[in-house]
Amino acid sequence: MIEQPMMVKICDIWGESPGVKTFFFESQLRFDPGQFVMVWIPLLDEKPFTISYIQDGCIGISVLKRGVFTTALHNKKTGDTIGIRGPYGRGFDLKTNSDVCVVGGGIGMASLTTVVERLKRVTVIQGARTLTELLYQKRFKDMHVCTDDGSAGLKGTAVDLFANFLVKQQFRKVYTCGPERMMVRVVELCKKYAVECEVSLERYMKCGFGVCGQCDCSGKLVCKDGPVFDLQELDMMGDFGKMIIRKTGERVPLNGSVH
Amino acid sequence: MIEQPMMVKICDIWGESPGVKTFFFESQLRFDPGQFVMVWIPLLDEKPFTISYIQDGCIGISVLKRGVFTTALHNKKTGDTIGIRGPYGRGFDLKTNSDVCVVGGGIGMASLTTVVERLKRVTVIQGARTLTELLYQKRFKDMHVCTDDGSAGLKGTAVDLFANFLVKQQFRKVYTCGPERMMVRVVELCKKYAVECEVSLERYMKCGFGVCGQCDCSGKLVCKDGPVFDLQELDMMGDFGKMIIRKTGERVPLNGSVH
Amino acid sequence: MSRIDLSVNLCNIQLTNPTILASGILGTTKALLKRVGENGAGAVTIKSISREPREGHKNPTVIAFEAGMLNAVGYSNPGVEAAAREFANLEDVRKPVIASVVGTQKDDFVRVVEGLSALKFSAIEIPLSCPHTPGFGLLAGQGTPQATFEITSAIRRITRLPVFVKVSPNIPEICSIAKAAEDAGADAITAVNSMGPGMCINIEARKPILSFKVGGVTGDALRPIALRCVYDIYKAVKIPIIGVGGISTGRHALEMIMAGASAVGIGTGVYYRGIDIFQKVCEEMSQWMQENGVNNIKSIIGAAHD
Amino acid sequence: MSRIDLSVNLCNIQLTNPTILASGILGTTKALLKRVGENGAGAVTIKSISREPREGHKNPTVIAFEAGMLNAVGYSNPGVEAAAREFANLEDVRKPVIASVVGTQKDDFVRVVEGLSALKFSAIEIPLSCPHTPGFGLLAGQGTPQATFEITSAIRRITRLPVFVKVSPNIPEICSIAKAAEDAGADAITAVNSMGPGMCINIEARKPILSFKVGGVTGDALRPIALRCVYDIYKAVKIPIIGVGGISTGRHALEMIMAGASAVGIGTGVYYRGIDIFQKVCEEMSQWMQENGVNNIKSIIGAAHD
Ligand SMILES: Cc1cc2nc3c(=O)[nH]c(=O)nc-3n(C[C@H](O)[C@H](O)[C@H](O)COP(=O)(O)OP(=O)(O)OC[C@H]3O[C@@H](n4cnc5c(N)ncnc54)[C@H](O)[C@@H]3O)c2cc1C
Ligand SMILES: Cc1cc2nc3c(=O)[nH]c(=O)nc-3n(C[C@H](O)[C@H](O)[C@H](O)COP(=O)(O)OP(=O)(O)OC[C@H]3O[C@@H](n4cnc5c(N)ncnc54)[C@H](O)[C@@H]3O)c2cc1C
Ligand SMILES: Cc1cc2nc3c(=O)[nH]c(=O)nc-3n(C[C@H](O)[C@H](O)[C@H](O)COP(=O)(O)O)c2cc1C
Ligand SMILES: Cc1cc2nc3c(=O)[nH]c(=O)nc-3n(C[C@H](O)[C@H](O)[C@H](O)COP(=O)(O)O)c2cc1C
Ligand code: FES
Ligand code: FES
Repeated sequence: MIEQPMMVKICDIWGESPGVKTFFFESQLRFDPGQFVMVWIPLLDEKPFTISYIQDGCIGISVLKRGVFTTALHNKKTGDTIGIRGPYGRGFDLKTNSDVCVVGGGIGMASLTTVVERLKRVTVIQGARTLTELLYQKRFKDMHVCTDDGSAGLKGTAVDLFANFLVKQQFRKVYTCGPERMMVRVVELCKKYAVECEVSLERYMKCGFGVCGQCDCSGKLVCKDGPVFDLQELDMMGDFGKMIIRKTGERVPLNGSVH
Repeated sequence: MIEQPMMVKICDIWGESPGVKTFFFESQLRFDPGQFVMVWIPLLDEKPFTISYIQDGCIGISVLKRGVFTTALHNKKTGDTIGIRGPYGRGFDLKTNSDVCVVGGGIGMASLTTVVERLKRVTVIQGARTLTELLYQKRFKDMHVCTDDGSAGLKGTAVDLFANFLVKQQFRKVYTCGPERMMVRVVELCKKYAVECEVSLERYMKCGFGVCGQCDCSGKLVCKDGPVFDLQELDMMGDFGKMIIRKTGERVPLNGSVH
Repeated sequence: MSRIDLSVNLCNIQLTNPTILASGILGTTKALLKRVGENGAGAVTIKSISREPREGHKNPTVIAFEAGMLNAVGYSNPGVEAAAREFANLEDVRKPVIASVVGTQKDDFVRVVEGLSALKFSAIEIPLSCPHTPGFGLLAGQGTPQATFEITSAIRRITRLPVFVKVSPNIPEICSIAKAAEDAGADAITAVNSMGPGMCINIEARKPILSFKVGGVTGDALRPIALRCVYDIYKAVKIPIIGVGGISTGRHALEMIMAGASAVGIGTGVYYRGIDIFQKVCEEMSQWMQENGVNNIKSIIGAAHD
Repeated sequence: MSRIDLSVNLCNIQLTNPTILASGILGTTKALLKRVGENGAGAVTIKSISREPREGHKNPTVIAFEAGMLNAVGYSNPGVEAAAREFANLEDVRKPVIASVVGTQKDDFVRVVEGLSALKFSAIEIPLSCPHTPGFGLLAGQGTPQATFEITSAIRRITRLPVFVKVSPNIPEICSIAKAAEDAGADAITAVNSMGPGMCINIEARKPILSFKVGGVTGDALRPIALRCVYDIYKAVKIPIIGVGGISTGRHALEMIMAGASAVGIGTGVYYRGIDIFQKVCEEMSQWMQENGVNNIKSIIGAAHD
């Protein structure tokens, strides 16, 4: 772990969808699937992003253009530099390493890519709003997809598709990341079918290393205890799916997604 | 090396001579022969002393009662505590590990004891003012001694006795510690007979770890580069045998001994 | 093995041990306070609350360096109304909870203290000493003896809870600040807040790292300074001192207590050793006390003074 | 590989590189200054000299702690007469040598500067900022803008050598001190002296470790504070700054230069990395410059300012 942001040069940029770009940079840091970095744009801001590509000496983050910061990131060119510090957080527990299912919603899929690459016999489910927003289609050939508008795969949500699978197939474990409302329902289904499950949460972050208390979720620190939590932990986290903490520190009801 | 003084309990005290006591204390620190510790008496002062006994989990320093500090040390009882920090300095190079001679004068003998115990076929020469001031007589049975007043061994100085040996015996190396004037003459003899030699110097010290510059001897730091120096180094040290540095930092001529 | 007594009575607040979570670290929610209590803290302090909500400075707001941390969070907090909701039913925390209150005007402090008055806080701490938030603390002139006296007096008048005044290590005349607080009726001095401010620059970016450029220095770097402040304040005032600054081991805590602290705050230590640092520090203190024949922590408060 | 130029011109003193031995470290004899020069320092500073000889404080005078060192040497020095003997024939050192001059009265400074005037010093540095020697620096009120102005002016009148005024990181109004020095004709600001003071207590002995109890804090702990001071002073004055405090790597030196320093002092770094730290820091700077396409160190002075 590095303590201060280290400037890295963007060596490649891939468009994953109209709204998502992946930025690659050289780095000797070692990451576990599910861990994240704090990305710094000097004079602007610093925000957390999951590592979505772990390669030899090179890592990538996939960024959905959403607000000021991600727009600034999207404007970066190959050869530009950004600051990163990390790896932070506790990633996915991959001991159950085969016959698993990953359920990704939107940009949440970025956290699950490295899980897919580490495991065997993985059923990959991805939900998006529409065909063009589907991510990593070349990377994972046999993904099961669904879209809100039916433009690709099942018309419906990732939860619907996942529910379909559960009735016909037995998984040893489920990994999920996406809008929190979606994950709440994935968790409900997993409990119903008695399948182990791990969930990657998102909260507004400041320090990233367990000091400031900004990323609290019912006494758990998403940056350090998480971002990945299992069912037992989630059971004790009353705020999961219900409350988030604003930049001011105010605990407010979650509306639809963290965003 | 420890950075701050560590309080250790005096577990044994031996009288080595009317003026010299050895204080033993438990310590897991590892010392090389010739290295020293800074000994702290809270609210009083802190001064350097060579380790004269290196045993398993227990070390000893032999202290000549001289001024305020050493008198305070001599008043300590078994069970009392003192602070030590170290080990400091570069000790003797014991690669030449047999057929050597050690030449000790007065309390300087304390630095040489651990050398004697590490090497084979060592000729030990000790000079003192008088019989009662001879040190470590039980520890080293076949020492060659001399006294200024002839009350034991040869009447004369350690240098005289050493000179006698040089004409009849060939040494691979000489280790010496004692009054600086004595060491100057030992060095001269070693050069004349083309014998390797290492000398342990004394200078007033403050930090003990090479920062304050108090212990300078011609650009060498006695606390860190020394206290042990070899002939090649001494050749470059014009102040050896000539100049010392007072507590004020004033460089003044050496009078007889450092003390 | 004789029983080691770590309990202290701080202004009539009973603490099972002298470790206290410092303000601004993990103190955002009741759930986190509870967790810190379960991890061994004798008491906990909430992140400072102001009258209105504040977003604080932009990220980066907290960074580590070789000798500690730099932070310029900028008092992000939900404001007193939302805080009053968050910290309702404080008995859930099961350890004494200290409210930290900040303001730009004397009046703000009063309003916040009033706004929290229905809650079960055990004490009110007022940091007049933040070095990096415009409008607050040192940057608002609150670090003078006169301002300290005025703000403390105003709060003294409206609460019966113990009032702790938190002072800055930057101020050469720290003892006169502590005395001003004592004269105004403060019940304890919290010494110290973060130091500096300081700066770290990323040389590739050629820019200060913190978005506010400068931030308060905490952790190891601060410890000897904090220790000296506590040592000096102990001689200057009669009220107890909560020693804060760079404590991350039992030895550090004992140093602070011997310098004159009745209790010790821990902040950056959470970064060095995790949330269970409170437990670890208590165990280390107990073990040392056992080995050195000290049964009661209270007996060594100020022991380093002649 | 393009040639990296580390040379700087500091008040018309030509330095082969920007590293300078800080005052009080190894600066007791000409022989040691020479050795430090041979180990790569661009210039060296002698240990501060007062009018009369001083024994300084008793041992312990210097101790290390996790984040740096504490020292209360107490200006031990042989006095100006003996110093004039020691530092005769300074050309032997073969690097520019800076004289450090201290006094309790304005008059003392003048006498010492006069006493050294026949020698080949390249500059006079006056530390008005020692935090732990009664009669000197902060403890003698020399850290105010007015005292700074008066002492600096007095020295300005009697020497044509560049005058460096060394300031304390403790003083909130550091920029007004620097400005006072500039107004009085100082040629450069040396920022900073040691911080605090701080204290370390040995808990078994139950006593402060330093014989003077408190001492100035240096090393890693000081770096972010020193860096902020230099950053602020750079905006306040036009004369060059020698940045000192916690520098032990090439990165640290570059941070300080980007904050606005034209040269960097190194003291505690000698403890961390040995006498050849000067060489090491220069090599690290050169390598970084090589990798980052910076040929001339002068081009990045103050680069962290917008
Ligand atoms: C552990 C973790 C991993 C993440 N991984 C990715 C990723 O791989 N790809 C990706 O595109 N996004 C990821 N995010 C979300 C990403 O940090 C936000 O999308 C980004 O901060 C939005 O910044 P903005 O200025 O563009 O948008 P804004 O307009 O500032 O914010 C848009 C929304 O993003 C959320 N957000 C903003 N800042 C943060 C923050 N510091 N922490 C958490 N949420 C924030 C807010 O809820 C806000 O409503 C991750 C978040 C977390 C906590
Ligand atoms: C590396 C080293 C190893 C030493 N090992 C031993 C040892 O094993 N046994 C022993 O008895 N003595 C040893 N000494 C000397 C010992 O430090 C002094 O005898 C002691 O400091 C005297 O203190 P005092 O207050 O009793 O006498 P003082 O009256 O203060 O001094 C008597 C004389 O001792 C010298 N002295 C005082 N303080 C120091 C100091 N800090 N460093 C160097 N010299 C000093 C002075 O030249 C003075 O003239 C060693 C010294 C050094 C440098
Ligand atoms: C990230 C961070 C945030 C802080 N926020 C506050 C705050 O809101 N109010 C306050 O009084 N002190 C605040 N402080 C100061 C701490 O309470 C404490 O005084 C300081 O960190 C020194 O202790 P430490 O070295 O144990 O961290 C903060 C410190 C840190 C590191
Ligand atoms: C042991 C020691 C002695 C010092 N003596 C002096 C001194 O005599 N005069 C002075 O101006 N500064 C003195 N200083 C301060 C240094 O010159 C320097 O300003 C300070 O140590 C910060 O730099 P550093 O972190 O690189 O050590 C001393 C510092 C130390 C550690
Ligand atoms: S972001 Fe600071 S504790 Fe998680
Ligand atoms: S005693 Fe300080 S350098 Fe040797």
